[in-house]
Amino acid sequence: MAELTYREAVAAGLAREMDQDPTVVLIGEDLRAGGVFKTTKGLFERFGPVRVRDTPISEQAIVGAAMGAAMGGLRPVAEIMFSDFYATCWDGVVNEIAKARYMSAGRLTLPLVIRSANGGGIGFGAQHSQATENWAMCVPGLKIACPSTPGDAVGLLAAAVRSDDPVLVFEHKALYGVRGEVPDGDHVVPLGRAAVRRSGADVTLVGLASTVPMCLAAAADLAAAGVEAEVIDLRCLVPLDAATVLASVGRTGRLVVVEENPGQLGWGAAVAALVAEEAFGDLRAPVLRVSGGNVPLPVAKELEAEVSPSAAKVVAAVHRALDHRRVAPVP
Amino acid sequence: MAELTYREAVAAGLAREMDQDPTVVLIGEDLRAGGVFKTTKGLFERFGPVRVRDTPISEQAIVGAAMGAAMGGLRPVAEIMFSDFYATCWDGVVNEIAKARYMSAGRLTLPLVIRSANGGGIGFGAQHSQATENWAMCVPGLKIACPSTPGDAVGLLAAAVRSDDPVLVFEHKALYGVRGEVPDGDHVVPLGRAAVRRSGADVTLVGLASTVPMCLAAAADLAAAGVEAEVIDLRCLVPLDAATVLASVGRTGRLVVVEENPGQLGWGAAVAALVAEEAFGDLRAPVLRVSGGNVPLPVAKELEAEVSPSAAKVVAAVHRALDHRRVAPVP
Amino acid sequence: MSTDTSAGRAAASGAAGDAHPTPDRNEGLTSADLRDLSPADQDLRLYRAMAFVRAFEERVETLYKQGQVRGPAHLALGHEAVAVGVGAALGPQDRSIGTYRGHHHALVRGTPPDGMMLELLGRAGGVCGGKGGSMHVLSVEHGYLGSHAIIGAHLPVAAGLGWASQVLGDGRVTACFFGDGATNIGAFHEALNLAAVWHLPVVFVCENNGYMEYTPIETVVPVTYPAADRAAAYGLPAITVDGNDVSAVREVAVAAVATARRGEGPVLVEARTYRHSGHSVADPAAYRPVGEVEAWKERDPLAVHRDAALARGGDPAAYEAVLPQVREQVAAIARRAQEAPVPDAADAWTDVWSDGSSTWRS
Amino acid sequence: MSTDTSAGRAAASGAAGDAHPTPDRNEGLTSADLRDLSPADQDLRLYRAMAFVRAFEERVETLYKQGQVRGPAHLALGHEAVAVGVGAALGPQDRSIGTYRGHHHALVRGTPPDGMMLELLGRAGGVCGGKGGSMHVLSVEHGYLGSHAIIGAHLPVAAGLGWASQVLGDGRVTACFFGDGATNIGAFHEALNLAAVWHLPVVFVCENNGYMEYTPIETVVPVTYPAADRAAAYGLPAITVDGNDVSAVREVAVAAVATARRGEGPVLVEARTYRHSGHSVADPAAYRPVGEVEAWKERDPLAVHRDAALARGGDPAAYEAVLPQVREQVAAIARRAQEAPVPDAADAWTDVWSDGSSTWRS
Ligand SMILES: Cc1ncc(C[n+]2csc(CCOP(=O)(O)OP(=O)(O)O)c2C)c(N)n1
Ligand SMILES: Cc1ncc(C[n+]2csc(CCOP(=O)(O)OP(=O)(O)O)c2C)c(N)n1
Ligand SMILES: [Mg+2]
Ligand SMILES: [Mg+2]
Repeated sequence: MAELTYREAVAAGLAREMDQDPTVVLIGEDLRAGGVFKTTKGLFERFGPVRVRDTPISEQAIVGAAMGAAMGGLRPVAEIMFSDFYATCWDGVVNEIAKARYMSAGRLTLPLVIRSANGGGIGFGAQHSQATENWAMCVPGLKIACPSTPGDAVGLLAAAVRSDDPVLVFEHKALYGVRGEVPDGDHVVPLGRAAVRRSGADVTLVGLASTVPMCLAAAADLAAAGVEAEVIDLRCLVPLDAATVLASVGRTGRLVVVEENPGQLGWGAAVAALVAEEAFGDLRAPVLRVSGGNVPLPVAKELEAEVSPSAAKVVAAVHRALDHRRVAPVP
Repeated sequence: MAELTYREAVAAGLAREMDQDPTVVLIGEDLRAGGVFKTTKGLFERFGPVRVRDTPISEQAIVGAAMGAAMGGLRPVAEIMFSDFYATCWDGVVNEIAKARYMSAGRLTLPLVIRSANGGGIGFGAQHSQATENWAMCVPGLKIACPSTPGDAVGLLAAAVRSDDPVLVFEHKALYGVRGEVPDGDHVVPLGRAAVRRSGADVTLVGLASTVPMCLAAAADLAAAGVEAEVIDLRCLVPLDAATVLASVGRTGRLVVVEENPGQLGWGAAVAALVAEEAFGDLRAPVLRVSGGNVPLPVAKELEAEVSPSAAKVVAAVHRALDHRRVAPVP
Repeated sequence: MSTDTSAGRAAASGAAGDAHPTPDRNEGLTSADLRDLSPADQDLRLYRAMAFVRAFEERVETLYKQGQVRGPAHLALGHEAVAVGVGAALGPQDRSIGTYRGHHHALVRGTPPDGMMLELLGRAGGVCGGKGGSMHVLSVEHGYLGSHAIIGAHLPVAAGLGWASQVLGDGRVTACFFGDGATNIGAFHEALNLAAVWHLPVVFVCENNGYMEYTPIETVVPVTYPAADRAAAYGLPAITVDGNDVSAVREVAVAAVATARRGEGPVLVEARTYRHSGHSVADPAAYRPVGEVEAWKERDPLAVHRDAALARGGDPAAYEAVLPQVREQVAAIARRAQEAPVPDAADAWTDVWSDGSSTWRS
Repeated sequence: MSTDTSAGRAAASGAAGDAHPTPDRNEGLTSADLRDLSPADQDLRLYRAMAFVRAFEERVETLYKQGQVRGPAHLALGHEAVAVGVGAALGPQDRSIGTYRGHHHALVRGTPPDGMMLELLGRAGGVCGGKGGSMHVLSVEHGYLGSHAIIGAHLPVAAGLGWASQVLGDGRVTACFFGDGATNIGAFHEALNLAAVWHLPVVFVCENNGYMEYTPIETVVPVTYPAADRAAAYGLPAITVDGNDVSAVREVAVAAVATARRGEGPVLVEARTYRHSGHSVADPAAYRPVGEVEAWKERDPLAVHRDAALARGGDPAAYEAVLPQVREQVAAIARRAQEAPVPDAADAWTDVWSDGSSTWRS
């Protein structure tokens, strides 16, 4: 068991996959220098210029080249520096990569990963802070992994690299400095399996990446008030571990979904809608969502905090859910 | 009252706005020739090359130029030929246009419209058939209008062109041939107001663009079986007329949302989640969704039909909703 | 690197096969097919390949007009010499990739025409299982990695194929076809630049037919040659060729492929040609100036080559026989396709993921 | 076309104002400010403008290192001559637009430095109300239409500004600044192409500082001049200039602006310069070869210009006085900003829509 920061875990995870499989190659901007988030630190020195490839600023070329390389026999791991920049190469991601296997009736296989720094909270402003995993979830054909811990940063990355499907890994930029245990050995976290980070009988909290520590902080606060929250870390949006969420709601009867995505159409809406449909009979209170505000992200600290989810907002939502006394309408 | 096809209505609506305001200009590919969907037919002849401007194939230039022109004193209406192609210029749309006003604390105003042919049903395949209004709904700062009739094609377009906010108008390509009444005079349909297309007490159907006729067909079928469905045409996703939907569900207690978007994250999830939260006490059955399949759209007729919403699927969902007898859990 | 059938992690990756398993190349051609032929036989073989494309596309046009083709269809009538001339310069292991106007490129590589026709008619057994249609035909075994329908998107993909070949040292070259209109989109710039900086083994071929849909290309580019006049921006020489002369295209392509294969980086070739019909079959193409089509038909690539071949002593009777023969062949293909069943609706739910499913949640 | 204050539909559109309402141009300069000055006074004015940028950026660097700046900050230390040289060629009605490295461009146009400092420190009253930060400063009244933080995105916007001027016949020219790294992204290509085909009045200025973040530009472009060597692809002449010599930049810019204003289409200028600090203040820039910074500092744009001005007979004492003076000015600005209150949290919910709200549903 090593203790690493999330950013070190990414670099360690990449190194391990590159060690195990010579067809794993990296492509992106400033990788050689270790990347702007230092998530590829040391990899150029270790694996050399053929396998760690710096590109010009041309995200369309990056994702297109990753796609072609995957068709041509490599397992590329591409980096889109900030997930906001997916917008500059979205065509390659959603119209080509997500659809190639299907349109070819399975004749094309794209074993590729795209990694990106996602999310807000550190004042990078509207064009460098978005949580864009909802964009990807809009389009079938992409697997979506969002690690919340250094251990998952390694484990989900391993699963992503070894998968024969295209996987988008959203690393959270506000988590890069967080330290945590990374299991030794060939640690792999299968795609599509949620983690129950804390058990509790009163309410289910569902989080992803940065909102998982937020849910855990809220759960700690709530426990002090005698409320036991179950905290589920979804880990992946596609495949979605709906079963774990539904089972938990079956026990607690209450759900608060906590997402950084803007509420008007975030992944939380998908989870809420799914639970409201399939666990309808279990619900003792409306499904509540704590979401990012429906505004671009501002820079000033007080403004960014105002529109972002927080443990305090989760606690408040839980209290609203607990206060609800369901009155069954006349059938 | 003129009877026009939806495609003629678009051209007529554009002509009217251009007549009224000399700063309204058009930009896009093949507009001069009338556009590939004939939605700009006759406009070049009528308004000339300065106001109807053909571009190279460069969608980034199109949306960027529209943004700059809006900042510079024009009211541009840009065309992105197929809404799938938004992916090639998504950065300009979501990172620039959607955010400019906010990031500038209101100092920049972008009175612009982007029109696009959206949706499936006619065998254009995975890269030319997507319903991409969910992409836009993921990003705050864009208004989203989706006309379902020739009258709305004129009326919503008028509201969009006259709005000082950026508006994305999703025209549905399978509706272009549909005929309908267009009111005479200065017909404007305000953004953010849903239309109740049919009243009914048993279940609420919420549709948008192509799924509105689908809901109406289902309602007709259901009426024959004695079930009265209320059909709401959302018309806009942003602003969303949640009040009309909530009021209807308050009466019917049952909701089926019908969308072309893939179910894994379509606008239907947003509506379902919102109703499940805010009308929880009114619901006599789970909120059901009839969505596009979570696959890229295939071309062959039988395959495309299999994964697309249909009146028959709506009818089936309504029956599931009606069959549900809510068992209230122990509070 | 890997084959489609072998096991293991690398196996599933991509498209390639170290050897293409006994491909049915009857309708296509590669440099290997021509190598042992006399010059006269090469001429005839090139003609046959062009004629097959011509017959195929004529048949698709007819079927489309009869309402039998699902979705749009963009024909290569008039473009035959580009596909065949470049195809003749590629080896069986090489790869190519193209646009929605890609039947010719698919056929030239040897993609089974039966499978293509089934695909176009939306019948079971199509090369894309009914999921791709006319705009997305491909044959991975034959090295045709697909038609792509969004302008510019496949140019970076071609760069990636070249990158894989460079890393793996597999000696393959990738040919990437695109239209004059595609030279104005960002992806063109990014792909050419990356390929040039990295010296990737890719031959970029612009099929300049003078139009982007309904718009004359000269009205939307500030240079004379939409592709060649951009070459210098990537440190590449400007190369243009008569795209209606298959021998000229072949000669340029042979040199380009050799350059790329030697590791000297990409080559950008602009071939001037013309489409004989509308942008898609639905387009009557009324925007063309009077006489333009006729003038270009005077330089029909089939006629140009036949005349040249005959002038070199080719056998007129042999040339006479070709078109009727391939038309009959294609008629039979069409008949078989029209009699084929439609796909099973349940197939719509397969092939999203590598496990064959489309399951996105538990 | 419209002003920010007048009523009616056109009023709300865009950014422009027919007249900039008595702008506070103390810290900036335009061609109008220089017109009536003697050559010697022009020299001094150019120096003062560069010195003000220098002082501002030095102060931001200090504040950032003290943890007082929210978000990243990309400084223009070393780039001063480009901003001032081009700014001196623009009239008060003209427009400019730039990148996240844009403090210099904002200041030169006359953007209030107090408002900028408030913005950088996240205090109430910032030019973006705390919603933009360092990477998005702007002043619509002064014709600086903003810093844009995604590479390439603002080049098509500049084309659009030019298009508006062309349609409205307002005689304005737009200057668009971007880095060497931006020349490889698709939006660059699309914007240049559109501007060239449409003959738009835009001057595109590449500030080539030799690096895209941590990567030397020559490792990722296949040509010598990342911008100028691409000009021919758009039918434009290749123009390069010493970006550390404000007089040279000004001369080239005056000609470029005149060309654009005459309706002869866009101009692409590549100015070679160097950034004295890291990519952003957080970057120690250890990737630079030993001696490189020092060599470039020998050609510090302030020193280059001062020396030239003195050689032309400028008054040494006047030049001596400038930097201390502007540093004091900026120190006062910083002090005022540090004492300012933070924004009201509720302001986060305004300014999404033109009605001032962020209401997205009923
Ligand atoms: C990004 C994008 N924009 C627009 C289109 C619509 N479109 C399809 S074909 C075409 C014209 C392409 O012209 P060209 O590249 O010259 O190829 P050609 O059809 O002449 O072979 C256009 C604009 C598209 N498919 N993709
Ligand atoms: C599309 C996009 N890709 C990557 C980045 C990250 N990034 C910010 S600045 C920069 C380097 C830009 O270099 P250059 O254009 O030379 O400008 P400079 O910073 O040197 O002024 C990069 C890669 C970005 N902002 N946008
Ligand atoms: Mg063409
Ligand atoms: Mg630079």
